[in-house]
Amino acid sequence: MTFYERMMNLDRRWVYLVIGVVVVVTAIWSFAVPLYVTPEARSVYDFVESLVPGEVLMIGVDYAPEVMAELHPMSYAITRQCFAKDVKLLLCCLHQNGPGMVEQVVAQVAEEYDKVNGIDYVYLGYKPYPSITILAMGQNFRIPFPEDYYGTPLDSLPMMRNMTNFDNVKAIINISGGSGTEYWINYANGRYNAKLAIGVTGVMTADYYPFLQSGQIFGLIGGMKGAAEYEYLAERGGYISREKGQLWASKSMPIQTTTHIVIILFIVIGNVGYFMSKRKK
Amino acid sequence: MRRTLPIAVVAGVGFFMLIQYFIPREEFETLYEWALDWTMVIGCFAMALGLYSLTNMMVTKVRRKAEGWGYSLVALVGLFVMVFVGIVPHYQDSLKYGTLFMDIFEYIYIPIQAAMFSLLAFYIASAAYRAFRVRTVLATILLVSAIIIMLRLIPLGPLSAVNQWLVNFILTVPNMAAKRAFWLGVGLGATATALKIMLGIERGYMGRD
Amino acid sequence: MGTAELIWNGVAALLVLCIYSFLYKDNPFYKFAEHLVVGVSAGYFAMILFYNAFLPKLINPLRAGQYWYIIPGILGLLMWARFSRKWQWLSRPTLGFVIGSGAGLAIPLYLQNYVIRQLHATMLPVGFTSWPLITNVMIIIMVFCALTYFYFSKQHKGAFGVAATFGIWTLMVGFGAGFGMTVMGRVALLAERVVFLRDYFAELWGALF
Amino acid sequence: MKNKRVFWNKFLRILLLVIPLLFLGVCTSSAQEGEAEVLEDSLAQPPAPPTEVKAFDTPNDNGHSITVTWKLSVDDGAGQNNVVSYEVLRSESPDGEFEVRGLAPAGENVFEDKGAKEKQDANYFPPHKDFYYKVRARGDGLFSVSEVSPPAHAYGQWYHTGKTPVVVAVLLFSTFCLVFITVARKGKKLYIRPLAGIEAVDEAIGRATEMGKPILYILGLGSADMIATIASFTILSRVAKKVADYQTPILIPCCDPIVMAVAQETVRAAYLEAGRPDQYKEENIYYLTSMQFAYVAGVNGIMLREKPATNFYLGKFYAESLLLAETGSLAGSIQISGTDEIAQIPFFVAATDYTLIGEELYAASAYLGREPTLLGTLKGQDWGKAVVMLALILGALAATFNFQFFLNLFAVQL
Repeated sequence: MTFYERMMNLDRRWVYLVIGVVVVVTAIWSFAVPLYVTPEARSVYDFVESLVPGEVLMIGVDYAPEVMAELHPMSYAITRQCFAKDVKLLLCCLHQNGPGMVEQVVAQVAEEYDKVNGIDYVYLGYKPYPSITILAMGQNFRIPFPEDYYGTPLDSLPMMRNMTNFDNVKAIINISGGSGTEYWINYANGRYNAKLAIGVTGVMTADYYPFLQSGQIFGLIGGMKGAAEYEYLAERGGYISREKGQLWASKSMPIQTTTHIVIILFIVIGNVGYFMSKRKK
Repeated sequence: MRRTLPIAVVAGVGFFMLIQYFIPREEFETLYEWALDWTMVIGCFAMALGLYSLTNMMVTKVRRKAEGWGYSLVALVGLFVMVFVGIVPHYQDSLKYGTLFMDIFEYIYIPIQAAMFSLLAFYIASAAYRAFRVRTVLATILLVSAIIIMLRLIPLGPLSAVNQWLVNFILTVPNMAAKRAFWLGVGLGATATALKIMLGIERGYMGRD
Repeated sequence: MGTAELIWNGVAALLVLCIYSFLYKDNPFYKFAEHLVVGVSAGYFAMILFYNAFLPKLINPLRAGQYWYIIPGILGLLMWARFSRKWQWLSRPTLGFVIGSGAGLAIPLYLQNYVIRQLHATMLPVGFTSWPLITNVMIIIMVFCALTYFYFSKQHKGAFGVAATFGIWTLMVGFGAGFGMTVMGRVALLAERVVFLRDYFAELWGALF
Repeated sequence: MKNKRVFWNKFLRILLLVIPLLFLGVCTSSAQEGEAEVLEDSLAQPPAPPTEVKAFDTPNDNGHSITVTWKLSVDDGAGQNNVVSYEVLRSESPDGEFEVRGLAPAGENVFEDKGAKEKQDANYFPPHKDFYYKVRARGDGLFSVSEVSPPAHAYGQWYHTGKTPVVVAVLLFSTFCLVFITVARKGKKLYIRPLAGIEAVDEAIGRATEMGKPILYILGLGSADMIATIASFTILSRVAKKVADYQTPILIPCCDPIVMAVAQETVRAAYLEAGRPDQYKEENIYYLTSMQFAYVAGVNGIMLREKPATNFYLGKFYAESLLLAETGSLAGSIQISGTDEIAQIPFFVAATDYTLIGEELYAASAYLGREPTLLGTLKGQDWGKAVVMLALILGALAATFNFQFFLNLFAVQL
């Protein structure tokens, strides 16, 4: 067998071995991989970056623990960025299995930045029927959420004093693992014209590009990769740091990048072998 | 009788399921829900057949001391331990977290399932290596499209922007069109198959004698 | 981790390694894990059916006086006629019930979800004045051509052949994209297993020394 | 800590209220009385009530719901603009006690009062019983109630009007199939183009016979009532007949016991038809397990130990598709695959020799059987596609020129 034929008909166990070694090695020596940041993720970051202290950003978090790996990093990075910039946050959750998780994120980050519930952020909690809840919030946050997650009436929270509805928030970022996104697009943006960006899981990403094109959403963070892009920007902006273990999505990205490179290399090797062995004949 | 009765049942039940879809009345809804329940009950009885078929095969191997009969014994032990701890010690509570039944499931089935699933990372690489050759036009198209999508995770400097544009284009235009056409075809094909079954044109699956 | 959990996780870690050994070649460790998981999962599934279907869908309704549940009981018992070669045909009406209900339900559902809705979603405004409109034109042409590829009763020749060829190209671009998009998820699964093994052995090391 | 915060909140609020009041008080002498009244009015007056409240049976349902509509309050989005939401109230008699059934945000003028159909349910909604409705507009703590609606009762319908497009499609498509079946039965020759995956079936079975090795047929992970599995039974019927002719063993490990039973019936009938009932071995068609990856582990073992010459994967497949196909190619088998699960097609295309893509899976039994009636349905399918393609072009034009009526013909309303 010639060298090129051997290249073409490599025993597949070599492929397995290389993949295995690459994954294990990259898992142990985690290193930073420069990442191409998509404009749709950058526009979300840039928008949050443009907010000035005291302005309010709303985050709708609609996902269950199953898709945490992809979406949690987004929630953390955005929350950290906002608190570091003294931007106020209004959060709500429209997924039945999510409320505790959101609380965990916001409480943890608030403690890091010494932010006070009710003054620097408000967590509205969970309500069923996303469509009705979003519609009602467009009228007044107090209709679906007379009290916040901790049972305090909204009217007694200083941050909510001048807040009525979506008109009082600079934008809404919806981080979602399911159909919730559609309601935000159709109702919050479609009906109340709220400025909206979304963060979704990898499999959902392709479905939402048309909304980006039509301008219904101004930004899109797509899956693990989008989360890593956001973390990359936030790290460069000094909002999160690798040393403190605040990068989640970025941690597994090197494994993804190296395995993708290896697979593409194998395809190239196979084709070079195919070409050369054919030419010889 | 042996052939016509079953075919009549297929046609009758099929026709009912077809028309009930358009009748929102409660009576029809209830019948529909019953039909679903009944299929589940039939599945339970059938499970006995399934378990019989599995144990029969394994027991035969063990009894004949066929090659690898020891492994068949492992399967038999696994099966009977599971049924035993599922029924005997905690009647009705076996499915709760923390019982031996669930422990076995969690520490034996789940890890193996996850490991089998993750074998796909290796297989997807070797399948790509073997299949993506520029042998034919179709294979080349498959290869180019897959590589463009995979490149989105690799830093390419300024070319990344071009690649990202291509990725978006592929996902929203040809990929979307391919899915739509695929589903349209599947919809018509599945309907035709269902019609053939209900009209009794295809009946080879229903025995002959 | 307590001792019990350490042991259970040890079993899990060993089984994961048994499965991975299959990548080199078929071997006794894999055979062991394979037969174990077949037995355990069959037992698990049987118990799940027993508790989640047999009791609530048959026994409980009968106990509550809903005697019409005797019908699925009889249908189910007929399945057991399969234990005898002579009476095997008695199970056919039951099989007919299952297949008939599947076929009948498929007709409206497939036509609705795969044909009408996909068709409706593809009826996009077209034009050449803006990029979104141009992409719509492309989508419609691609769907059209991909459908011609699925034509069975016409030779793929001439203009029709050109359209069909373009159609299969579109499908291939879509499949390539599907392949490329999936790699990331599969690699993530493998990374998760590697981390599981790493953490377990670190834990074990800590517990032992 | 929290109490302290609440205290400060209250203190701040009081301060905020008191300061303007003091300011007002100081300025009272110079302020005009009219202004103050307007200010107070908008705080104290309830919004105008909604009007024209109508209740009617919700169409296209099982008879446990009534829909209520109303004309928006004049203060909703205009006038005083102080409507926050509408509350829908229900009673069994026009002057009886009304209870709140639900809420609609301002701007909405319709509400579906829906209840459970089980009598023991606390939220049971009795059909064929008259109910009266009122709607009240809610301002900032103030209400205004509409007139009582005329009575309405809920009942179930015999036909779901929103599904008309589906009915039309079912009738049209069935007609196509029946017409071409009749035409085909009359002996008219119908052309069908060759399909590579189908032509390979004979070759693959022949190869297994030459090598003296078995054939492995996987029906997928679907249950017996899934249409892809049923299509696979119809293909199995043809394949098994050819296999019986060649006297090659066929192995069918199943992951569902009912699928196993149907597969046994199918293969037995095929052997009988081929005139070789003695060759049929029931123990070759067995149940393995219903759990996805355990099933794959088992089948992979079979592939490497029995070394089948040919593997068929036809039916419903999920993530296991590539696990099976790669192991099969490792074992050196010829592989023919087909599924209607689009996410798995790429892997079958990449790792197996021939793939039946989507609709081709459903056409396969007609191709293998070559009976005129079956070929007739293929022709019917093609006519269905022609109609779809025509509708697609017309729909695109309708969408371009905003011809909504045509688009609505294809809208299914559930």
